[in-house]
Amino acid sequence: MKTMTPYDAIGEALAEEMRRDATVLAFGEGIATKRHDLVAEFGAARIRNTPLAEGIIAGTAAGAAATGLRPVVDLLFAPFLTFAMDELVNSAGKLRFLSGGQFSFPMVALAMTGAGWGVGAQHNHNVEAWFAHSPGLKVVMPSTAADFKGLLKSSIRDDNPVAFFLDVALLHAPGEVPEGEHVVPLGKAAIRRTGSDVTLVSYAKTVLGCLAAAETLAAEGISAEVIDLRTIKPWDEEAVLASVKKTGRLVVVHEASRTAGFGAEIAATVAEKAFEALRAPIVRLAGPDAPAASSWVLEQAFVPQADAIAGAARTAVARAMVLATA
Amino acid sequence: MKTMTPYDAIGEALAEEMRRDATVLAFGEGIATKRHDLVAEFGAARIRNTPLAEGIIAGTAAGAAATGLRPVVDLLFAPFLTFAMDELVNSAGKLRFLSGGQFSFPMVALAMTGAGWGVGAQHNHNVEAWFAHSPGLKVVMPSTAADFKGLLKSSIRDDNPVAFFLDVALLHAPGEVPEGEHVVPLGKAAIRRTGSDVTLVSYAKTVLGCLAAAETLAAEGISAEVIDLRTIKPWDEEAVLASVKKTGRLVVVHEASRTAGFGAEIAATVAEKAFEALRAPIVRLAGPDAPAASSWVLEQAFVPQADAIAGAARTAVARAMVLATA
Amino acid sequence: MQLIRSFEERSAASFAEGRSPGTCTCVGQEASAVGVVAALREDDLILTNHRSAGHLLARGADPGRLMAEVMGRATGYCGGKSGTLHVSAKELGVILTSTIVGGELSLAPGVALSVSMKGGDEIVTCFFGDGAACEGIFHEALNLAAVWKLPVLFVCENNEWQAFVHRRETMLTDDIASRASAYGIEGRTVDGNDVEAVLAAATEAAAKVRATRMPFLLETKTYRLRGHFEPDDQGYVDKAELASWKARDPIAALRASLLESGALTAGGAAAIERRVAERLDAAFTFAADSPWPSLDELTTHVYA
Amino acid sequence: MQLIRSFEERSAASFAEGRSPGTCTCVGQEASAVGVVAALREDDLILTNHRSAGHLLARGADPGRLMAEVMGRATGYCGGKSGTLHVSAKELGVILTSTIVGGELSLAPGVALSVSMKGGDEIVTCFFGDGAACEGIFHEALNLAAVWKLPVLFVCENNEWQAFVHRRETMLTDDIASRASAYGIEGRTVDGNDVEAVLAAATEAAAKVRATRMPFLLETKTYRLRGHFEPDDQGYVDKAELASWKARDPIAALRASLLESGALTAGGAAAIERRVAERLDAAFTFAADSPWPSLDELTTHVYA
Ligand SMILES: Cc1ncc(C[n+]2csc(CCOP(=O)(O)OP(=O)(O)O)c2C)c(N)n1
Ligand SMILES: Cc1ncc(C[n+]2csc(CCOP(=O)(O)OP(=O)(O)O)c2C)c(N)n1
Ligand SMILES: [Mg+2]
Ligand SMILES: [Mg+2]
Repeated sequence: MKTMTPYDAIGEALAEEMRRDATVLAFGEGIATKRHDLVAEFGAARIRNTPLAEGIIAGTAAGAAATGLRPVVDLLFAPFLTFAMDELVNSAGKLRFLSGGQFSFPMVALAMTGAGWGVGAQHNHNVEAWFAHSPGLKVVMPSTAADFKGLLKSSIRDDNPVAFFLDVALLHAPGEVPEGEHVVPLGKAAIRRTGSDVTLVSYAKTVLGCLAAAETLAAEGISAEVIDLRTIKPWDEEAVLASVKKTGRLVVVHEASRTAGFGAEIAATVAEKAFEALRAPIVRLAGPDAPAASSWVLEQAFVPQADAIAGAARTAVARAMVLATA
Repeated sequence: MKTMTPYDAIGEALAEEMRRDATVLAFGEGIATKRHDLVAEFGAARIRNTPLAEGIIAGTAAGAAATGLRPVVDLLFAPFLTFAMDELVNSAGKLRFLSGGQFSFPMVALAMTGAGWGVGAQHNHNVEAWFAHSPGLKVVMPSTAADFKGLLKSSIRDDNPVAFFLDVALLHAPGEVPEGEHVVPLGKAAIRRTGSDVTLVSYAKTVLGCLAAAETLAAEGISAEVIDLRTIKPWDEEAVLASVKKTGRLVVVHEASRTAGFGAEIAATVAEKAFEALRAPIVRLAGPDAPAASSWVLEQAFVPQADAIAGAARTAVARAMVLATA
Repeated sequence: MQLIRSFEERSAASFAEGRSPGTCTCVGQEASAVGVVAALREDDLILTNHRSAGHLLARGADPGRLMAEVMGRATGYCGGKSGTLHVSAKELGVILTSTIVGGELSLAPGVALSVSMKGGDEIVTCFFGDGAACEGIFHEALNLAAVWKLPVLFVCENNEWQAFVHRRETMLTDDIASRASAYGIEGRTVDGNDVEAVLAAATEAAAKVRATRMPFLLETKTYRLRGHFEPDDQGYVDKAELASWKARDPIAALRASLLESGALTAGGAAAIERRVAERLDAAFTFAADSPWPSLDELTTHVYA
Repeated sequence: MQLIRSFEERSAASFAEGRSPGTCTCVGQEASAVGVVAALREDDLILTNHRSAGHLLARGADPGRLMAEVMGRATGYCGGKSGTLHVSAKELGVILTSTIVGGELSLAPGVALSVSMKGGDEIVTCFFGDGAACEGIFHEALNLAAVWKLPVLFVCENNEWQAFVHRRETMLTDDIASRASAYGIEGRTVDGNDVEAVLAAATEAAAKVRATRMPFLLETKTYRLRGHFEPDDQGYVDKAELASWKARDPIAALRASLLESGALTAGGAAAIERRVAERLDAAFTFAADSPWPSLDELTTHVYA
C-alpha cells in the first residue's frame, strides 16, 4: 500500500493506461498545464489543452472513440456538462444503438462535483442521476483513493462511454492505494462494513457519513451494514438486495437532490424486489430540492450528515420492532 | 365542450394568454411559420422564428423572463434540449437562488417526445426525470386535450420556468376541451378512474394504457384506480399516497426508461410514506434501458402496453392475497 | 444524380401511398452530393446528417438496403434501428450520422483526430446545412479543427432553408464560407447546382486539406426543391424563389449540357433512366419484402 | 480603478490569511472595466461573469456588501448564496451574473429583447472573456442579437488567458473583434489598458448601439496580472510576457500621465490611496463581522 490523494491516483491511472495502450489520450481545458508530468512522458499529442468549449471536447472524444482511440476528457465541473449533453447523451449514448451496433464509444468524461469548495450550484451540482437515466452510458462515482484509481482504469478499458464523477471533498484527501496493477471492476459495490440490523447504501462523500453513523450505532448495539455503490450504472443490485434481505431495513444516502435522485432508483428496486424482506419503510436522506449555495455554512448543511443518518437508521430499527410485535 | 386536438389546444392557450397579458411572447424554430394565425393576431414581434440554435433560444427566454417578459419557447423535440441545458438548468433553474431571490424566470419550454413518429432516439427520448431532478424547474406532461390547454395556461402564468413535454402520440388526436376560460392548476393529479384494489399511476400516453387495463381488470372483478399525474414536478404526492393507502397496491407506468425514471421517485416516496399500507411489492412498468428505435415495430414495443399493465396489477392483487393469508 | 433523384422521388411517392415513413429528401441538391463525394478518395471518411441519401448513394450505397433502413427493416444498413434520419454505413466510410442538427459537426474533428494520430493521409468530409451553421457547435468544431490542425473538409450545403425557416431569417450575411476567416482557415463558395463546378472546387479543397492537414470550409449554394420532410406542401415557400431554382435544376442542367456537348445522346439518357428505374424497382421490392427486426432488438447494441 | 485594485489585492491577502474564500481577481484589467462602465448611462443594464468585481465596483457597488458576498455572509448582495462567482446587484443594473463561461452571453440577448419590447432606449452591456468567445454560445448570441436587432454592446475582455490555458492555444487569430463581420455587425479592438482609449471607444460603441439598436462587438486587449483564481502561483505563465504586461499596468500608466499633465499631484494621489484604504478597512470589517445566513436559506428562493 502507498498513500496518495485521489487526484494523484487519477494521474497514476492515466499514466499506466497510456503506457499500456497507445490509443489512450486525454484532453480538456488545462489538463496539459496541470498534468505536465504526463505531457513530459507522453507528448503533447496525447495530453492536450483545448479551447474553452465543452461541447466540442465531448464531441471530439465521441468521434475519436468511434474510430479507434480511447479518449479521456476532463470537463472540469459537473454543471459544465450541460454544454456537452448532446455529445454525451445523443451521440456517445445512442449512436451505437441507432447504427445497429456499427460503432462503440470507449471514452471517459471526468467531472468534479459536490460540496467542499464553496463556489455554489454552477460548480456543485450532483447530476449522476441524469446520466444513469441516459441509455448507453455508464456512471462511476468513487469514494476512496484506491477506487479512484482502479475504477478509472476500468473505465478507460471499458468499451462504453463512462461519466466519471469526482467528489471535490475527497479529491485531495490522501488514502491508501495498493501497489502495482490495481483494477476495480465496474458494477461491483464494496461492503465497507458488515452489519445485520440496517443497510446503509451510499456512494462518494456520504459513504464517510454512513461509516461514521455506523460507528455511533454500533456503540448503541445497532449493527449497520454500509454499502458503497462505487458504480451508479450499472449498479450492484445483487449486493444491495442481499443485504436488505438480511437486515430488513434500508437507508439510502446521497448528496444529490432528493427528487428523482439515484436513491429513488435504489429504493424503488428494493420496494419491488425485496418487499417481503422489508421490516420498515425505506428512508432516503439526500440534499434538498434546491441549488447549492456558496456560503460555507449552507454548503455544508446541504449534505446529509452522520447524525441524520444514524437517526434514520435508529427510527428504521425501532419501527421494525413495532411492526414485528404488532 | 368543444373537440380539438392538443396541438390546437396549445394554439388556443397561447392566443388567450397573449391576449390577456402583453408580456407573453413565443419563439422557436418555425413557430411563426406553423402558427401564422398567431402572427396575424399578435404581430411578428410576439411570435418569432429563430435561428437554429436551441441554446440561445432558451437563454434568450431566460434573460427576457428575468426582465419582465413571459416567453414560451418551442424547442421542438426533447433530445434537442441537450443543447439548451445550461440555459434551462444553470440559468433559469439556479440564478433565482444564487442571486438571493433577485430574479424570477416565468418561462415555458415546449418539447415533443415519445413514440409515434418512427424517427428514433434522437427525436424520441423521455427526459422529464432530468428536469424533475433539476431544482428550480417545474415539469408538466399532459395526457388530454383539455389539460394541454389548461396546464399550458397555468405554466405561462407561473413565475417559474416550466419544462412542458408534449407526447407526440397524443398531439393530433382530438379530445374535448371546455368552452371559455379553462385553467388547470400545476401540481394537481387527476383521478381518471376510481377503484379500490390497485392504484395505477401514470402520465402522458401511458395513461391511456392504464385506462384500457383498468377496463380489462374490471371485467375480472379487479377495481383499479387510475391516477394521471399531469404535473411531474411538483407532483401530487397527496393524491397518490391517499390512493395507495386505500388500495394497498401500486403499479407505476411510464414510457421513459425505467432506470432512474420518474417512476422511481413515485415508488420510493410510497415505500417511505405509505409503507404500512402496502400489501404487495410496488411494480414499475417502463421503457427499457435503451434508446428508442425508429422501426415502427420496435418503437411500439418500447411503450408499456395495457396487457402488461393489467398483468402487473393482477400479480399485485394476487400477491397481496397470499401475504394476507400467510 | 439520376439515381439519387429517382430514389428520393420514389421514396416520397411510397410515403404518399402509406408504404414507407416520411423522409428529408435531397431533391435539388444532387449536384452538391455527387460533386463532393466524387472528389474524395475511397478511404476518406464522410459524416452526414438527416438529409443523407445523396451522400450515401453517391458513395455507392445499395438503394435496397437504404430503403429497407428507411422502412425500419432488419436488412437496412442499421438493422432498421436508425430509420431514415441517421443512416450510417461504416463499410462505405459513411459514419456517425446524427440527426441532431450540428451532431455531424461535433463528431467530425474527433474522427479526424483518429486519422491524424494514426498518421494516415485520409481526410474527413463533414456535410452540414446552413441551419447547422447557426448552432454553436459549428463555431466550436471549426475552431477546434483549426487549432488542432485536423484534416476536415467542412461542406456546408446551403439550401436556403432550415426546416420551415428561411435562411434569411437566421443570419444577416449571405455567405457562410466567409466565416472561415474567423477561425484562421480558408473557405470558398461554389454554385452547388453545377456538378462540374462542385467537383472542381471540392477536388481542390480536398487536395488542400490532404496536403496541409488543415480544415477547409466549402459552401455549396443550392436549394431544397421538395419540402423539408415528407409530406410538405411548401405552402410557406415563396413561389418566385422556388420557380427560379426549379429553372436551375442541377440534373436538367447537366443533361442539357451533356446533350449539347454530345457527351450524352437522347438514347443514352433514356437508357440511364431505364437502368435507374430497374434498379430502384428491385430495391424497393427488396425493402418492402424484408422482415421487421425481431423484438429482441429492443435492447441489443445498447452497451458494447 | 484604485478602489478595484485595492479591493482585489486585499481580497487576495484576506484569502491567503484564511479569512475569505478564493476569488477570480481582475488585477490588471481595471481600465477595461472602468472605461466601459463610465461610457454607459445609469439605466443601461450590465451582465458580467466570474471576474466581476471591477464591473460591480465601477458601477458603484458597495465594497462592504461585495466582500460580504464573497465571504458568504447574509449581508452580501445575494445573501451569501452566490459567493464570489455570480454576484448580481439588480439595484445597480448589474444582473444575471453567471459563472458558467458563456452564461452571460446566453442571457444578454433576452435582456435586450425586454428592453426592445418595452420600447426603451437603454442598451445592454455584456462583459465576457476571450475564453467565452470559444464557446458555441458566443456564436449563437451574436448571431441572434444581429438578426433580431438587439441593442447589446458585447465587450470581450481579452486578457490572453482562459484559466490555465493561453489564448494562443485556443484560436489561430489574434483578434476576436474581427469575428463581428461573420454576423454582419461592427466590431473594434481597443487597448484595454488605456482607460481613456477604452472610454472613448466604448462611448462611441454605446452611442452606435443606442442609435441603431444593433449589437456591437468591442474587444479590450488587456492582461490578467494575478492568477486565474486565488491561490495561483502563475508558475505556468511565461515570465517575459507577464513582465511586459506588468510594465503596462493600467493604473501606473494613468497615474503617470495624470501627474505629468498636472491633473493630479503626488499629494492628491496619496489622498486617493488613503481614502480607498479607509473605505476598504471599513468594508472588510463590515463583511467579516456580518452574520452567516440562517440555515432556512438552504431552501428559500428556489421557487417563486
Ligand atoms: C438540434 C436540432 N434542432 C432542430 C432539429 C429539427 N430539424 C431537423 S432538420 C432541421 C433544419 C436543418 O436545416 P439545415 O441545417 O439547413 O439542413 P437542411 O435540412 O436544410 O438540409 C431542423 C430544424 C434537429 N433535428 N436538431
Ligand atoms: C462552461 C464553463 N467551462 C469552464 C469553466 C471554468 N472556468 C472558469 S473561468 C475559466 C476561464 C475563462 O476564460 P475567459 O472567458 O477568457 O475569462 P477570464 O477568466 O480570462 O476573465 C474557466 C475555464 C466555467 N466556469 N464554465
Ligand atoms: Mg438548409
Ligand atoms: Mg481570458
